[in-house]
Amino acid sequence: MSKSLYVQAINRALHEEMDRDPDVLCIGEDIGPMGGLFGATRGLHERFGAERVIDTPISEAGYTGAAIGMAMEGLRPVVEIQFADFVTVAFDQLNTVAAKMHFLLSGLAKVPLVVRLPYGVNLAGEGYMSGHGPHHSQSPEAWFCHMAGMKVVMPSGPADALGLLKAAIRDNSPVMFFEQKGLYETASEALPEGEHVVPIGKAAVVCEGSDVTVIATGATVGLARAVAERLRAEGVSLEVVDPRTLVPLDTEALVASAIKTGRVVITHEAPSTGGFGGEIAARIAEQAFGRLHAPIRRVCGLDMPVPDGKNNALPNEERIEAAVRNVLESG
Amino acid sequence: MSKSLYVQAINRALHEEMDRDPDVLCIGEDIGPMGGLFGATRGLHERFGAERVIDTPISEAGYTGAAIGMAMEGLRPVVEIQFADFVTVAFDQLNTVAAKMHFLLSGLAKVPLVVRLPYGVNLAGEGYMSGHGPHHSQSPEAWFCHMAGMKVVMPSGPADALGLLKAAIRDNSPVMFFEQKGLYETASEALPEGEHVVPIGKAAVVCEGSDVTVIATGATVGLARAVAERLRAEGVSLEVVDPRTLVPLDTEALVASAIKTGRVVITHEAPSTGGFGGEIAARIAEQAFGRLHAPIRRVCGLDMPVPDGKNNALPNEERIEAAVRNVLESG
Amino acid sequence: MSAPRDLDIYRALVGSRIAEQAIVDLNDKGVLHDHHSGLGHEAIGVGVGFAVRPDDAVQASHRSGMMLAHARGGFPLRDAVLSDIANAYLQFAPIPGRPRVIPIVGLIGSWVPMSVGFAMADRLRGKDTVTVSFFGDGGANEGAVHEAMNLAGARRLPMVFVIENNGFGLSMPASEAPGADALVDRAAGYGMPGIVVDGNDALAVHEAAQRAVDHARRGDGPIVLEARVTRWGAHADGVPELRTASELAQARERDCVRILHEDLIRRGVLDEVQTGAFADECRREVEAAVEEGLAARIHLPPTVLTEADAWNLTYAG
Amino acid sequence: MSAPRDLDIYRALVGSRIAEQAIVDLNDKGVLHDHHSGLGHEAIGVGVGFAVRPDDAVQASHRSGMMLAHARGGFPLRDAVLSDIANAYLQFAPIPGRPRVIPIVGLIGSWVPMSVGFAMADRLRGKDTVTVSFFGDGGANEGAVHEAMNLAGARRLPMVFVIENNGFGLSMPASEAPGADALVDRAAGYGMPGIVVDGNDALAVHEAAQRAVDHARRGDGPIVLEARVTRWGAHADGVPELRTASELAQARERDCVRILHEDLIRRGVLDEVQTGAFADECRREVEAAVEEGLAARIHLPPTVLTEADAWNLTYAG
Ligand SMILES: Cc1ncc(C[n+]2csc(CCOP(=O)(O)OP(=O)(O)O)c2C)c(N)n1
Ligand SMILES: Cc1ncc(C[n+]2csc(CCOP(=O)(O)OP(=O)(O)O)c2C)c(N)n1
Ligand SMILES: [Mg+2]
Ligand SMILES: [Mg+2]
Repeated sequence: MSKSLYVQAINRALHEEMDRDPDVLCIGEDIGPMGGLFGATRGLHERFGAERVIDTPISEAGYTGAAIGMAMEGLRPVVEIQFADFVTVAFDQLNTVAAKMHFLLSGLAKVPLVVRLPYGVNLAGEGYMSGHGPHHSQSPEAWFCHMAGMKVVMPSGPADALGLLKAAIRDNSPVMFFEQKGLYETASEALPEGEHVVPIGKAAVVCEGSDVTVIATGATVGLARAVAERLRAEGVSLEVVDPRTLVPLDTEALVASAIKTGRVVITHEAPSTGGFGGEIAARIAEQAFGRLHAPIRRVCGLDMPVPDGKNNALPNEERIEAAVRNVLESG
Repeated sequence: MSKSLYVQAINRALHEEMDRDPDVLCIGEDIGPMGGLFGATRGLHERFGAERVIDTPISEAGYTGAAIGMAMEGLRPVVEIQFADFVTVAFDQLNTVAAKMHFLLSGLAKVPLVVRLPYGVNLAGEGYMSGHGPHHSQSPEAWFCHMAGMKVVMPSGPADALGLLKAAIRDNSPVMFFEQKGLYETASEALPEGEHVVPIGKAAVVCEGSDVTVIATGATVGLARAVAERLRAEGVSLEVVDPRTLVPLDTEALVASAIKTGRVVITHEAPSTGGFGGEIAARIAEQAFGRLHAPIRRVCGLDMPVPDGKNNALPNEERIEAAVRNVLESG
Repeated sequence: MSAPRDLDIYRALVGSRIAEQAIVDLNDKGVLHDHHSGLGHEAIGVGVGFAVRPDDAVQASHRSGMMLAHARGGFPLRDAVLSDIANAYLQFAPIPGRPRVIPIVGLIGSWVPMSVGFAMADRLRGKDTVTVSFFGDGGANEGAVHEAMNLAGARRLPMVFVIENNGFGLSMPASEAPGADALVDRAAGYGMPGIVVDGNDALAVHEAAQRAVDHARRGDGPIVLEARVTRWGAHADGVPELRTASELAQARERDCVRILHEDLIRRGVLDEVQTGAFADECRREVEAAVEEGLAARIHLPPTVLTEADAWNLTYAG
Repeated sequence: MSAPRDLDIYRALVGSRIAEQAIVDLNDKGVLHDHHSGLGHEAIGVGVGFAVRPDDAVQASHRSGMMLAHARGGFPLRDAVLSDIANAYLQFAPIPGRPRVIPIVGLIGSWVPMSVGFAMADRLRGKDTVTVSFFGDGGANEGAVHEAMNLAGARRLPMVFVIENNGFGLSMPASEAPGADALVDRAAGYGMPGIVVDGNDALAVHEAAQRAVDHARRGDGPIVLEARVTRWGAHADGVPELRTASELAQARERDCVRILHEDLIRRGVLDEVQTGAFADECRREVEAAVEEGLAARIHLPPTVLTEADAWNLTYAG
């Protein structure tokens, strides 16, 4: 079976869902004839036309709000925010309207909306996305994990991207769908041939292990896997767990792994303070109280805007490995 | 000494700072002749005139952005967002411009901006702020704790409100200043007579104790204090600690108290998932590893929009007391 | 305009006034809270309400919701009053069997983009409906409103943007807020035509609204309708009024009910007997509704919500 | 307009073109990345740059930053080129001793409210300066721009909003984005006058910009200047171009450098010898700067940042 890139998996999910259900549509900037700045919507405009693949003026609040209205009318709009960083412009529409409408109207309205958010940088590349700078590199998922009414999904590879996007489109609640844009052209994987839907709310054990649990999201899953492979040679066994969905979080699976290994490292690209790693750590520390042999360590972005250049401001294999060694040494 | 209300303390801080420094100004909706919807800017317009107490059209992004520009020019604007809920409209200006400008320009620009945010509901009242509903009751501080470049301050009483607002105005970085609006007319305290500046970044031990540490912010400090008083009769000694500043967080003081008592309850008004209580819990669990006798419990808002009516969706004394008893029982 | 139709409009206007006054009185007495009085605004909601079809999608403002709902036939006076006593949101809720309503939210301006989505959905489904969105002079300052109008203009959607210009955004006089004298001047910047109308003249509002709705339904794209009124009282219950007594008296000089009444009397469409009968009828209906509403008023009991309740209330699955 | 001034403008225009082309070439070769080519836009930055004073506050766009900085005398060609090779942000940084610059950010439109704050600060301090803010036709769709212009209109601030209308917001044709034919039509909605100018005609831009700046400085409030050009190439390095070769050729038909050159020759202000000399001079300056820049180009070395470093870089204390 031939392999697909992460961006191709996204593209396939959109094609399949638009084929399956005439209510599914795409809306965003440059997603039509251009096929999206990253190519995720390539071919959709030709196939489904300008009324279902809607290019809009640069006005993130306006078209996100319009998509919310369409969703309330029973359509299933998939919004592309060109860079996740720009979601700040639409923030009010998401918190004030999308997240609360079901509650506000006691269930008289549903908002089956998906917001696709290309986030982060190429963690494996030479330097980060040099020149893209602090306004085109952020990982803002934690804000939406603290916005009751929103589901938050974050696939780390092509197959999950395909299956989770399909699940998100079919979901009746708004879903913030975070696509790690450094993976678009670098992560590849053979995709299941038939219908492939990955349920929202289920973590995946990426590789099993017994000594340390590494909880990773997005591109940090690849880093963790690389560290796991390297340490296997030393006889250290890492279990890498990818929550895949942050809201609702599969706390049970994370706690089970933590209890099994007794040692936990959490890694994500977003800055540490207030990042979702804190929530995960708090839940594990509470629910696995007395069962851990070492303090939980977090390997996250430094608390600063994402700088250009090659540096340690974002997680890398070295930092993850150091944290793993640290939890192995203590206790 | 006569007592001052929380809102009067805010008002005094603004008067004193505008008197002291001609660069300090206020900008927002209805803050001029009306004196602010909650009265925090009363008298300023009469005293300092319309050029320094600026009433603006309803456009939170526009005037917050303008305030950022003024701050970059060396003025010290104090923005009032009428309800903290409305900050979503200005979210982009805060994340994209205010928080990053110092970094972007390698220190060539400073943004000495204060954003005043009346948040939350009257936790002690009959019902919540009935009728104000889910768009006028939120506690959105956690988003800004995850926005590197922002300081986040949250006074729980009049004296701290006075002293911290003065410190915030003198700070050279942008400060999100969260005022618990349920306290405006209910919390009163004698204020120090002379100059009273409370340093940003220092927690306060509200009452000392030895059995359980309750970490509380804003209006939950009052709830925790009431629980502490009630339990004292039973011989249970609570230490109530108010971080006062969330960024930068006085982690040291919180960890010290946690180690002293060995038991921790964290309470805030914002929803639990992704709230700043998770960050605090994660830090304490890490730094006081092996020193706690019970899992850390959080007493927070439920993960939902703030409902009207009298219910347990937000923290109350009963829920805090139950958590305290729970941590006393375990371990 | 036909006399029977004018009489219907008058009846709805009188009913709206009496219902509105009843709600204001309950707020003044402290029985209810936080009402944004629509006294003086009635002709806008009523005039527009009579110009749309039940399947058109209409988004009312925080001030004109009850009038619009009543004029469209969705809310008899009883329901209008009950909706304000028990569940204010009902005016803005899409309730099966009632004329089509687009909800609003507690943030001024933030509700407008939603309406653009309704218009887009209707077009996608090949409907010949029109979408109407109400907001105030204050709301027009918000970026979300700009983006919504711009999007409607770019896609030439069948929409009517109704700007209720009552001269104030809370304490901010409209004259100090937007740089322009007339909000309708915004329309040209989005490639739309615009109409300004005296919002105290119900028949003029209705006629202008009908023109606007027809324009949109015909496929000629979106259009702005700016209706000028004055705010009769404070911004909302509990918010102080800064105007002097004489300014307030001046603000109330032009009264949409009196204007239409005089007109209909002059034209012989209405007489004083009928006038009295209408008023009595409405007053009785409203009084009964108030009584019913207060008796049945749901004092939410202390409630224990579980995490599962929170999830189910917040998520649609 | 005086001949010496016209010649200065021409020289700045030629210099900008040559510098711009050098940067584009380096991007084409993959030596540099992500440049938003300003080829075809030069007359706007140069025309406006010559109309402002050093103490006026000017906010350039992502496309016209280098031209403006050069025309204002802040950046000799060497610095202009170096700023693009080493630290693109320098064009937008307030550097002591150079004409006053308002920075921009990576989000289109989000930078505009900042400029309103500069104008407010200057007025508060009693300065007679003017604040100029640049953005594109695409940026004009953003709510933040609306709120900024509205605020400037409401407070009658001494501001010039320069809309660089190059017909595209990335892949979105301006004709499909805003409903209106002319962006300048927005001005009336904020109570401002507006001027449209051929952005390929440097002297016309300069003359219009001078009128706009004078208007603002005189205390007559804000004003819009819409300059129409075409985008010569793809949106930015690395972004595909969707136009056909013949559409592209058409887009390049009107060339601001050629237009001014022909005009000055016709008027006898310039001859071919001088033309060649200018070009040679600029080319040499640019080539030397490229060489210098590439040699000195800072490859950020692997860096270990501590939490304290992060704090100090991010917070001003
Ligand atoms: C985003 C936002 N900002 C501010 C407010 C507070 N507020 C409520 S109504 C109002 C005035 C609205 O004025 P306008 O749109 O003219 O409507 P009117 O009340 O005059 O009918 C304000 C400022 C709000 N609800 N939302
Ligand atoms: C808020 C935001 N949305 C989208 C983008 C992506 N983007 C960068 S430039 C651009 C086009 C801008 O068009 P315009 O304002 O006309 O300027 P031009 O590039 O044509 O000079 C877009 C969509 C962005 N940087 N910021
Ligand atoms: Mg108004
Ligand atoms: Mg453009």
